[in-house]
Amino acid sequence: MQPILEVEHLKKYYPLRHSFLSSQCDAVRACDDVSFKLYPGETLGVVGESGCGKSTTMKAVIRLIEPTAGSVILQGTDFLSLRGNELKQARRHIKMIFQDPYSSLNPRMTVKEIISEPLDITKGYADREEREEIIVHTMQQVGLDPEFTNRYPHEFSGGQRQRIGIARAIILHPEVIICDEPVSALDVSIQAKILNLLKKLQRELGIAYIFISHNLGVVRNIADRVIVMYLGQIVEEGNNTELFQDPQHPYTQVLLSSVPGLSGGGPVIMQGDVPDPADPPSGCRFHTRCPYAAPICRLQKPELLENVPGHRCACHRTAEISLSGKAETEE
Amino acid sequence: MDEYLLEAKDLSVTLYTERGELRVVDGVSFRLKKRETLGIVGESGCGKSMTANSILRMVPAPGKISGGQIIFKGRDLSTLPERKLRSIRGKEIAMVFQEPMTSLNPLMTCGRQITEALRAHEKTDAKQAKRHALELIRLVGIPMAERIYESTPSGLSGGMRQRIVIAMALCNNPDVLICDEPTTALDVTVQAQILRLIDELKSSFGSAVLFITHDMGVIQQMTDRVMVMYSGQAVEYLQTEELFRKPLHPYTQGLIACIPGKAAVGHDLPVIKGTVPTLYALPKGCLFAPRCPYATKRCRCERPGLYGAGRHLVRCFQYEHKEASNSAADSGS
Amino acid sequence: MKKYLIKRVLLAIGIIFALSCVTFVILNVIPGDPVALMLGDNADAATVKAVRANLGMDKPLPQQYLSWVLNLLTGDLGISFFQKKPVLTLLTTAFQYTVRLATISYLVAVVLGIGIGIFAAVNRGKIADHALMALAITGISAPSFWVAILLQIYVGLQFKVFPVSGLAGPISYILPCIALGTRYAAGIARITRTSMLEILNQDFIRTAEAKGLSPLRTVFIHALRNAMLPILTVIGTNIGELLTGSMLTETVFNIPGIGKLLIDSITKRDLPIVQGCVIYIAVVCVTIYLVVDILYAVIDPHIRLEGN
Amino acid sequence: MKFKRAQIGAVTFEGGYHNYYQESWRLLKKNRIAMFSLFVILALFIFACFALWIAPYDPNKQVLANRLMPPGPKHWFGCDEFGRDILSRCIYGCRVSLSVGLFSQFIACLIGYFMGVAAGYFGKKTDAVVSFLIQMFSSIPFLLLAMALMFALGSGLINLYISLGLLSWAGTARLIRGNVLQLREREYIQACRVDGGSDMRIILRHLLPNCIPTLIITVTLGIPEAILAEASLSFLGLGVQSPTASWGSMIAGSEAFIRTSAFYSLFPGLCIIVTVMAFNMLGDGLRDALDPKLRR
Repeated sequence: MQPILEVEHLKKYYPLRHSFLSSQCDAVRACDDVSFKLYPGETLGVVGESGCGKSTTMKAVIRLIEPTAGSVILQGTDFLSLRGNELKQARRHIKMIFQDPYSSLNPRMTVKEIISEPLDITKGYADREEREEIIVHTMQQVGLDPEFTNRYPHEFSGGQRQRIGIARAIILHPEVIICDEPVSALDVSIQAKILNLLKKLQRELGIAYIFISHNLGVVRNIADRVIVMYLGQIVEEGNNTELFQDPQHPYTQVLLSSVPGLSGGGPVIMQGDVPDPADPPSGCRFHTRCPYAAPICRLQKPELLENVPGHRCACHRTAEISLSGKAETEE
Repeated sequence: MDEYLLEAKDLSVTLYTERGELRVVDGVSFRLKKRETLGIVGESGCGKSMTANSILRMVPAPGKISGGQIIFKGRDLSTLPERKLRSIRGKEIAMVFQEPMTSLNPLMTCGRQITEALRAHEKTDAKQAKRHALELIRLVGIPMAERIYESTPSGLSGGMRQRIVIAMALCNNPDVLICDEPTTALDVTVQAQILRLIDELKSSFGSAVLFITHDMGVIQQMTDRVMVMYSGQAVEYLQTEELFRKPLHPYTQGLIACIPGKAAVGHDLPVIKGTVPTLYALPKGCLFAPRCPYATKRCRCERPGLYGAGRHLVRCFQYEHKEASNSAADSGS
Repeated sequence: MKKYLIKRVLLAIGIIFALSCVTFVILNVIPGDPVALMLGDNADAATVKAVRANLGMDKPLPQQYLSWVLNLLTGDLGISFFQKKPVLTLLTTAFQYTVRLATISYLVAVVLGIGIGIFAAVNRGKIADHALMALAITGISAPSFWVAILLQIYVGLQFKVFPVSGLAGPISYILPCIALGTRYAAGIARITRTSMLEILNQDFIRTAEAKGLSPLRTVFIHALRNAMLPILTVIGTNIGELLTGSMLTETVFNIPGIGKLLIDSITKRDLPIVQGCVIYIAVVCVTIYLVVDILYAVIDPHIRLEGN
Repeated sequence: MKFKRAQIGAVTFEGGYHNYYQESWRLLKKNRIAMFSLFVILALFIFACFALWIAPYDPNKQVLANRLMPPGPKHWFGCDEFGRDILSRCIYGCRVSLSVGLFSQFIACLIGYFMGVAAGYFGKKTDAVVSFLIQMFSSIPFLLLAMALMFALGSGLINLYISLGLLSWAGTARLIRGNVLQLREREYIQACRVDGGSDMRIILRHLLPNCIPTLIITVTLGIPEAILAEASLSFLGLGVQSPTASWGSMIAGSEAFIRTSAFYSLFPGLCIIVTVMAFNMLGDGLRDALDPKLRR
């Protein structure tokens, strides 16, 4: 199958003007050489801790921030080279759902104005009647009562607001939606409803999702494939079941074990905090906190290799670790 | 009765707003034994944080404790004079809050914030207090204690700050530690560190812990017993292991079922229909009745009491005439 | 910190330079013919021409500006047209009185304002709070020159100890100081209250309370220092206004300060003094802001970083 | 003592649509002080508009027999040194004060808004220039420059509007700039970008409606400042031209007679204080009602 979105060697560096603490580094590498593919109708989960660059990467993909280098191929065309009206038209195919249901809706606009904005920008309707029809239909699709069209966002609960945000994203029937932590601000019971809604829309409209979340439980539930990021780089990529049941990268292992109630065993406690992204460690960026770190990890950057088909992992010691991991569980 | 360290009896908290009185905590009772960890779990707005704050009478402004008692070592904290209560705050009962980024004074050094807590309750000289504080900073797992002692919180990460807050809370060996969503704002790996830390310190200091969270996973890892809250009421009291094995209240069942990590991959999650009622317009009968799949006519007009026996209590008419512990099979799952 | 200091000083110099431009444009370009403005309409052509040559105003404007600025740098503000004395001497003599008046009233206003503000914030919603804030809003709404006249009528003329005009010993400063200070005390009280309320609502105040600290300690040690930044800003930015306020007070009480000098010169249309006064006060204000900004950075290290 | 206050957020409104301004109006209506101030301001506007009919006497008519006549049944506020009726002059003074307040703030608000949006939205060099101008204008007391400008322009109402307007935009610009800088990062602006919305669309559809509350507040609180500045300038003889009645110039006129006629300076001063207080209190009320920090 042809991927609908292909991201290659994407980089986003934020230049640092003053550098009195770090010696050489003059840029925060929020997203450093990220490549992945997204296939039609699938959900790609992106996990990592705060500051790992998962949001930045995806914002660079959708050109909310201009990437420093790399390429983004959307449906066969180079998305990054588009300008003006071409860009405007291409934007119909890729949308975004935001995290904060409070700041993602303009408080001075009615629900209808919010939902119809993409429609109005691209003039994606024949006449007034069709426009109304599309709006009502979209509201029904996301489970909002069309009677609410003239209300303001502050009259809605967090879950309903997120539905409005989803309606705005799907109204033009995009092929790709980037969901940036869409359920993190919601309570569990509402979270479940929104997740179900997203799945329903995917079945009906065949949308491919890039689903960013720090909540591994949510990703476990919704994603087909998962990317794990650490300090601006992908450390592991694999399909859902494989990655959750047989994580290869030590960071993924630690991350999974840290979530209370997700895995069986107790947590593997990792020392220290995430290093400063302005001054990342040399070699493998995880070596400062890695329980398996060897001298080579400090010197050489590991490549993202496909050891098992469909499962990529960036670690020098994958082979040894998976053996010792198995040994531990057998004990 | 003596075995209980802290006991809340029929505790109510009311917010006196311009739009009317809001009962954010409605007749909640619980008991906390020595060295025990009691969890309070519920969704946002269920009153769990208000319950936590009311114990030290720290309910924010338009709110007041409007009924009930808080018995701690034979004294009722809800009526204790302010001055005496102050000698309990931070000394015998200490608190750890949710937002590590904002809960430290940004212009005061971490060290001074800890020694201040020490010296508020004990007459010690500055040197001794500093030694004690440094010891605590090391104890909560912060490297380079000396440097942190002298610096303001501004450069520290959330995890580090939360460790300072914990050090501050533990500096007077409190009998009870109230943790109000201490790890909600933190990343999972840091959360794991902090949870481990609280667990270790709890056993070395011998404190009882009241642990408030919305995360069922954290509850499972940290607590011995759980109180589930919904719309200001306690709807179920049970042992933690029973929470996942045989929850009885329909709300608890729904809450457990919709945790995404537990459900089958790729399938739709079971959901609780409807939304939490606003406190301005609570239903007449059982608060959960409008959303409950088993609701009967009676549920809609009468408020259920707490039923069951021993340690497992449920606020649901289904269990009115049954021994709760035997009725797991009937819970209709 | 060093970097910030250099940057801030350069900015101050830039502002002074820009202000000198603005002053020159206002006083020499806008009126069209400044000499006619000075001498009035019925001066004969010969006198006008002589004065123009005397003041160097027969040269093209850019040249005039340049020579004025160059003279400024050497401290030469020109010669008063009517008094025939160096402007700088007149200004420095007058400025002493203004400084004395402004300093005394401002010190009292700051102490009083902060005290009232804290008291009102801690007693939020109680009668004392409402009463004090009603007083404060009256204070900021009353024009200082009117307050000065009221004080003359109802205090100065009733009790002979307080002179209504001129300066005779320390006691004669009391009424002008009250007239000048009220407005600032009220303004500072208001901002202190707002700022304190905001800080008292922060999470770390709750932490402090949970530690079992006394309310007094919470308010003064934890809240006040954090609340100080906006208060300091208002205190700093008001200093400029204080100087203009003191001009009005000086006029009413007939104190030979810089304000009286400026107003008298305006009435007499003594352009060199007016121009000198404006630029002198501008330099004083910019310097005060510079000092306040640096103080700011000392209190809160974040500002230094943001400044970069 | 509990300092922290609870956030009673997330309360959905039952029944009825409430947009932001309806909700703000509802809050403002509850604020008795603000409503009273609004009433006073409306009354002052009526005085100003219908001064011709409301004022009992011609404000400039000199009746030397009535020189410095104390308040009495015929002349409620008494008469000044030329025998002019002080009440009538106060009512006409209303025109000067209110018009100066309104027009100068209108000018200031226009300049301030465009400067602020340019600086906040486009950033970089535009921002550097505008920020420098803001800093320059706020680092010198604006009354001083106003005095110089009025000295150069000569006294008169139009000159007052212009000089007070031109010199007091810096505060508005600073607030709008800060506002726009904050709004620019909001997710709904990002969403509009994702949809391909143009800069113009963002500025007009998203930024402007969200800046209006700030503008309302700054104008309301700028008017009393302008009124006080006008009074000070007129007091110093740099404001309105001489026969025109202005509260400031009336107080200046009364200064010579404080020993004999205390009432003379009292009434114009009271007029200033009432007007300025009303605007200040309305501004406070509007800030409470419109403040986006208090509500979403």
